[in-house]
Amino acid sequence: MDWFPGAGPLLLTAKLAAITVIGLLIVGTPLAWWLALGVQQNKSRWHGYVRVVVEALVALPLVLPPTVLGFYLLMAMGANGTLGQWWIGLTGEPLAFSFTGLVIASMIYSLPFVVQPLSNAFQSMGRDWMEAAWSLGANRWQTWLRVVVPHCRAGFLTATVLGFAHTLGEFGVVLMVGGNIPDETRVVSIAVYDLVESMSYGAAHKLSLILLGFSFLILILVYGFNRRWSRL
Amino acid sequence: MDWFPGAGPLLLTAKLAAITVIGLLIVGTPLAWWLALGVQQNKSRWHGYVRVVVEALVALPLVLPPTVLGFYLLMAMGANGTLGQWWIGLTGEPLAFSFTGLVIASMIYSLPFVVQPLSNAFQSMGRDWMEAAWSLGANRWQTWLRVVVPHCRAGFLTATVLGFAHTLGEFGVVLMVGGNIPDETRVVSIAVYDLVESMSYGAAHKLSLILLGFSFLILILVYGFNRRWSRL
Amino acid sequence: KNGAGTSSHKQGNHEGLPLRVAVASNFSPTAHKIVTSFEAGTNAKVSISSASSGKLYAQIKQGAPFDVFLSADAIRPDLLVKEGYAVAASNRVYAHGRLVFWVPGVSGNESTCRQLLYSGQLTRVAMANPDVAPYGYATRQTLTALGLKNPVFTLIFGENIGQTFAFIHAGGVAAGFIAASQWQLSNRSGCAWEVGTQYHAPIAQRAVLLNRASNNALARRFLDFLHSSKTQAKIKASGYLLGDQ
Amino acid sequence: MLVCDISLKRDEFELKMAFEHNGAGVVGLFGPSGCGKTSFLRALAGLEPATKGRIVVAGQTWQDDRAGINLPPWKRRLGLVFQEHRLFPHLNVKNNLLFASKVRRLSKAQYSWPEVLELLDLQTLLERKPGQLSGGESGRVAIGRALLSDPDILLFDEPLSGLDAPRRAAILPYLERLHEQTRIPMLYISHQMSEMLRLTDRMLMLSAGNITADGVTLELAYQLDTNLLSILEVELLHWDQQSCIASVQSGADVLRIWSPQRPTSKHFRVLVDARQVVLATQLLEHSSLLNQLACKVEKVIPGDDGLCLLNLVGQGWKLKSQISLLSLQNFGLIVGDKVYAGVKAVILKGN
Amino acid sequence: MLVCDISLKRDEFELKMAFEHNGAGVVGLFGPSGCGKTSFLRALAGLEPATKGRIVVAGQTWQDDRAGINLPPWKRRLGLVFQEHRLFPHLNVKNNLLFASKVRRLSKAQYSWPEVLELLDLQTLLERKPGQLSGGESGRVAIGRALLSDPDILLFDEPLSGLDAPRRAAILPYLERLHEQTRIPMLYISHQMSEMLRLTDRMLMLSAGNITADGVTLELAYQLDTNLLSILEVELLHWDQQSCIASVQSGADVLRIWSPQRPTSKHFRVLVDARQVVLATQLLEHSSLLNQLACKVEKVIPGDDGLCLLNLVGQGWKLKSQISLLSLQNFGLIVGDKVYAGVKAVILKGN
Ligand SMILES: Nc1ncnc2c1ncn2[C@@H]1O[C@H](COP(=O)(O)OP(=O)(O)OP(=O)(O)O)[C@@H](O)[C@H]1O
Ligand SMILES: Nc1ncnc2c1ncn2[C@@H]1O[C@H](COP(=O)(O)OP(=O)(O)OP(=O)(O)O)[C@@H](O)[C@H]1O
Ligand SMILES: [Mg+2]
Ligand SMILES: [Mg+2]
Repeated sequence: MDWFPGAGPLLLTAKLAAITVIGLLIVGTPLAWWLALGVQQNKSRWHGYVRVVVEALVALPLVLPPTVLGFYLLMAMGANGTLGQWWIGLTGEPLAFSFTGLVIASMIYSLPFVVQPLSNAFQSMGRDWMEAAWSLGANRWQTWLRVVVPHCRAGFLTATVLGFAHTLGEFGVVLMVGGNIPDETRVVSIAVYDLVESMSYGAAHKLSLILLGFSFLILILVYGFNRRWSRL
Repeated sequence: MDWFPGAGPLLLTAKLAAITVIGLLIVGTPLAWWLALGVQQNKSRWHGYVRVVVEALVALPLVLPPTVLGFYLLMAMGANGTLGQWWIGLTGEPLAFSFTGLVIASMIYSLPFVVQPLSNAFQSMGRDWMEAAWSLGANRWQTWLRVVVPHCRAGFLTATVLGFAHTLGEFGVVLMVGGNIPDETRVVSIAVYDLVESMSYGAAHKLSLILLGFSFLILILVYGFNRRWSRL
Repeated sequence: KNGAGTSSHKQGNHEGLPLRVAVASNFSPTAHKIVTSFEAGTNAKVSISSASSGKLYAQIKQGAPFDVFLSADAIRPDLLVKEGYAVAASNRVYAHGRLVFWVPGVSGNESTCRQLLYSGQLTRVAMANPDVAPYGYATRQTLTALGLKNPVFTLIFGENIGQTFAFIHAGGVAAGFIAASQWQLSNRSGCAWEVGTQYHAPIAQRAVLLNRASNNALARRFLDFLHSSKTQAKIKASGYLLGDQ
Repeated sequence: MLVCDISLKRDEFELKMAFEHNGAGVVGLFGPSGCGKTSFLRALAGLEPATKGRIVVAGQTWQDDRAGINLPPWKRRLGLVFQEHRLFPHLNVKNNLLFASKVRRLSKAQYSWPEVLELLDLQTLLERKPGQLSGGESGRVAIGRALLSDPDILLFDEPLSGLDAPRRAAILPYLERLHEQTRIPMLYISHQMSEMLRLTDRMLMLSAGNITADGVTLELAYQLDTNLLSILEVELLHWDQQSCIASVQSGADVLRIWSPQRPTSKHFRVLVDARQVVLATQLLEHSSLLNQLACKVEKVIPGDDGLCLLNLVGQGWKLKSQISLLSLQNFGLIVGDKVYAGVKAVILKGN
Repeated sequence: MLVCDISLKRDEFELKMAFEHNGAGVVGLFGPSGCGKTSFLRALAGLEPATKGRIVVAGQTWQDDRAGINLPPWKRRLGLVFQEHRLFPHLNVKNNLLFASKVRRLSKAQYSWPEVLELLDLQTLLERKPGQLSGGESGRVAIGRALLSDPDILLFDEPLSGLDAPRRAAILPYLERLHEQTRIPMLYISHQMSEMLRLTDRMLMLSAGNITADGVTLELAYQLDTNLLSILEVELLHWDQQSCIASVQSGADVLRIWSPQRPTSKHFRVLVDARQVVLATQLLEHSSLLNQLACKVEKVIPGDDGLCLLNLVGQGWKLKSQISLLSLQNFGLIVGDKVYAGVKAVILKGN
């Protein structure tokens, strides 16, 4: 915060986005898998319905305005909320206005951007290559690493990019659940927002440009490497 | 606004979301197509670079906080902005604070959610089925309708759902560009936001519930039909 | 380069067109009440657009179709006048905000409530962002005056005073500085300390007539109505101090 | 009518094919794996944008670089059976079959739905999705889809390779008849010489993207199969329906050959397998050999595996015979000796 | 060693297969398109979760419903060549080939990389992606991938169907040798009877999901091919290296048959094609027919196409001969007549 008003928030944002995306990939991948391929084996009608409901639920956080979603999340995570009380019982710390709370909120809000592309990728891959890998002795884990992941590379890439970018840009939820605490929950999106609100347009432009340039660089690198790799 | 505070905004939101998604599909589909399959024919290195840059640009609006993006869009579309002045010259109407302006802003913000899933779907489809369709006499348009669209159904569905839901929930950009004018640019997300801000929590809960229930219904229907169709 | 004036295609008050009032979020519940009685008296239609004062300011400069601007501060109306977007003569304070320190979970009188600030019992206190919101700015002055410039508790910043209240309401924070108007609207549980005006500079909220409505009689009537003693009484009852001191 | 003179360059592969074909007869493409057969069909179909040259089919110019003509694939009226079938996975079998008739807006008269269904035994599969078909079933659907597209030319890429012998035996005559009835040109890829002999009249032998041989299938096959086949040009004298035996003139001799149908033309060719030619130094009486032709040993080609090949010259014809070295030694045969060649009456292919 | 007794139900199809096989010899699966060959291989490989029953391979129980055993596919050590090849599109040919050795952590000694590369002629393809291969090339890679996976059993689903004759001719002996060296069981699907005869010792004939016949390939083929093949069980008396002729005892007669290598066992079978058996009412002298065997006409089966089939009984052997009706009439042959059967010396398959 000393040499430049955006440094603290930028680092915090990068951390939040990275952790959120990693968390989302960890949570979203099995969910997407189940949505795409899990039900085929178990053909009962009932499973089909459950799947449709889950699919709809995943997209649902999107339709609420971020601030409003944040409000409800805050109610859940607050001292009187179920989640909040459970968390306090567990860790002794409150969940609301903590970095962990921020990560959870971001994850809920960005979940569909990760689950949907992955689910599509898994679905369009089908079982053929997995069967081939199994028949060659690759167990689930090896098949996953050596066949599914490279095969669904585009899906993972899209999931990561959308999840990352959306977490960078999101601030409604983050503001509500995080409370704009410097170095703890003040991410760069809130910082830019504050600058705009307080009419510090010059600093706002500067920070926006840095954010854009930085993101553009990352995206170029990611997409460039992807092209490289897919050409190999 | 008479019988229920949310009726006007709800209708407006549905209209905005529908038009935005349709517009996004119209704009995003060729873009996604070009990203996925356009470059293969023209193998020059240069095209590859352009593609990477465009890919990165599409995701870029995401990383700015919606309000900040809205601020810049407002500056562009406003009375003093280039786009705004050009628009006034063209139509005599201002672009900012109009429904059209809202649609444009929403489209820019939700573009990646439509382009990315489509691009992935096109890419994983490849050219094989198109070649088969061509060899059977289907021209580009027929191939598109009879092969590409059904084949990339999951991609289109995801694009539509993410685009629609995100437009429903987005309010930062919309508030900034639209100006929260009742019956013109006050969409439901802003209405809920207002209610929360002005401490009308009861009404906010009610409107949120309606929004959620309504969206859930739509999503269930969409996913349900999709399952039906894919089983046929 | 008066954007608002030149580009407006709906200049003046034509029949059937509603009067458009831009209201800072924190005043919007009170504004709704005022508008309702104004409409009843004049048979005119008034539409309220609320957002943060900062947003409204930016929008007005970009030609937003607002006739009257009720800001949460004095800075933005003054700027609008200076930059030529608003009618100078109309720029008047319509209310002064009042701060309340509120601890909903604890019962007690004002002084016990105030003592809680020093007790160390509170780990977090919510307030509006001082860089953005006038109430936040006043809160910071208050904290300084109370010798709490570096308090033991963590300050949780709301984007504006509405969000600050939401923090407390949602159970995220146990205490916070909110607007008296909000406290009036809430169920007033727990204890509260009404921060006196001696702790901070007045939170002057100014209203201006915007250029596009300079010839709009209805807009002028609305401003007159706003400053009328009957309305001012209503504003006071909602938790504000009166306008022109 | 098919005229084509095209070239196609890939990184490590170059295709260069020039030939003409006038409607009559099926053209076979034969060559080792990777020699460019599929690439050629794709180039014809307009699926390889890098293709250069000229293609004219049924009087219509599909591609002509000099005239700046290059029809897109869907304007090239062809029925293509892909090597990997490429059924549309989102459509059931029925809609796969009807795809072309829908997009080309064919009237019912233009295609023979029930006939194709029966031929390919598709009736029970109509409601299935391609993912629920066996390999051979999907191949049959692919053939049906191409046949029902009312094409000006048929391009078949190993269409029968996944099918059992009885099904092959059912489909091949249909393709023969189809060709004879409609006279549309047909390019046929297969690795089975028996299919080539049965179905094609002309064969292009490919190697590394080039035509290495181009000619009558029988003759090429004769050259190919390490010279174990010989061809007799014969003229039909008489065909007896009851015994299914045709008497034919070959040079100065009369042969009797078995033919279940009356040969369609007066002049045709008979293929004789050298392994089935029995040699004798005297006329063998009381044997089931219908034909015994006097001839001279023209050449003896001993192999290193106990067998040898003899080239025989008769009066106006040539024949080969493969016998064991032991028999050769028993006979003491040398070049110029007079022998009798005994041939059982088997007709392989008439033209 | 392979024991299997499984069933698999689908909507319109039910597979029921029970058989045992003890290491020696390749088992062929033969049957019409859609009869369940691929489904059976998939069931063995554990790729059909609905499979019920018991599978034991090389002493290891892969599935046993009663014992609650059901190994996942990757624990079943098999080398499967899929009908559609299924090369991994994201890996180049080299990494496709090495896939199994990587995931199974094979040491170099366990697989014969250079040998397989050369056999299948893959050297030039190693850096290619599967999308850049021709049909036959990808088939070769698929075979290579399965061979290099160090399996306990090989499951081949029409592996050679897209390959040209010379390549088939190169690969088949390798598979034969492979089998003989490693003694791992091998299940082989093909629609080409010639491949079956060449490679398999035992054949299961399938129809609609059931085994309709199970036996020695030669004998089944004999029954199958509208009875045009007959088998002689013979005992080796002598093999002459120079003339490549083996003298063998069949019943009371001695036959001379051509065999470029010394037969590996004393007792073996000789396959004779009825179309190559010449009949004579007298001993034919001065002919290249190495064998002329006295026998009796046991049965005359006239066809409706000018040909007829005769069952002949010799002293301890049986043979069939196909001749034209004309020859039959010329001879005036009836059941019980004494004839001489002339056979050129061709050995098709020894065991
Ligand atoms: N996924 C599936 N769902 C439903 N039915 C299937 C599926 N796969 C195959 N079948 C059916 O099961 C039967 C057996 O198929 P299978 O693939 O085993 O045949 P096959 O003997 O390998 O035939 P081919 O020689 O044509 O490859 C066929 O009737 C086929 O239509
Ligand atoms: N997409 C591609 N990119 C690069 N090279 C290719 C591609 N497709 C095929 N080839 C190469 O072009 C050559 C010709 O391939 P093609 O498919 O025409 O062979 P083919 O004669 O059909 O062989 P097969 O009998 O095995 O199907 C081969 O060397 C092949 O490796
Ligand atoms: Mg090919
Ligand atoms: Mg099969």
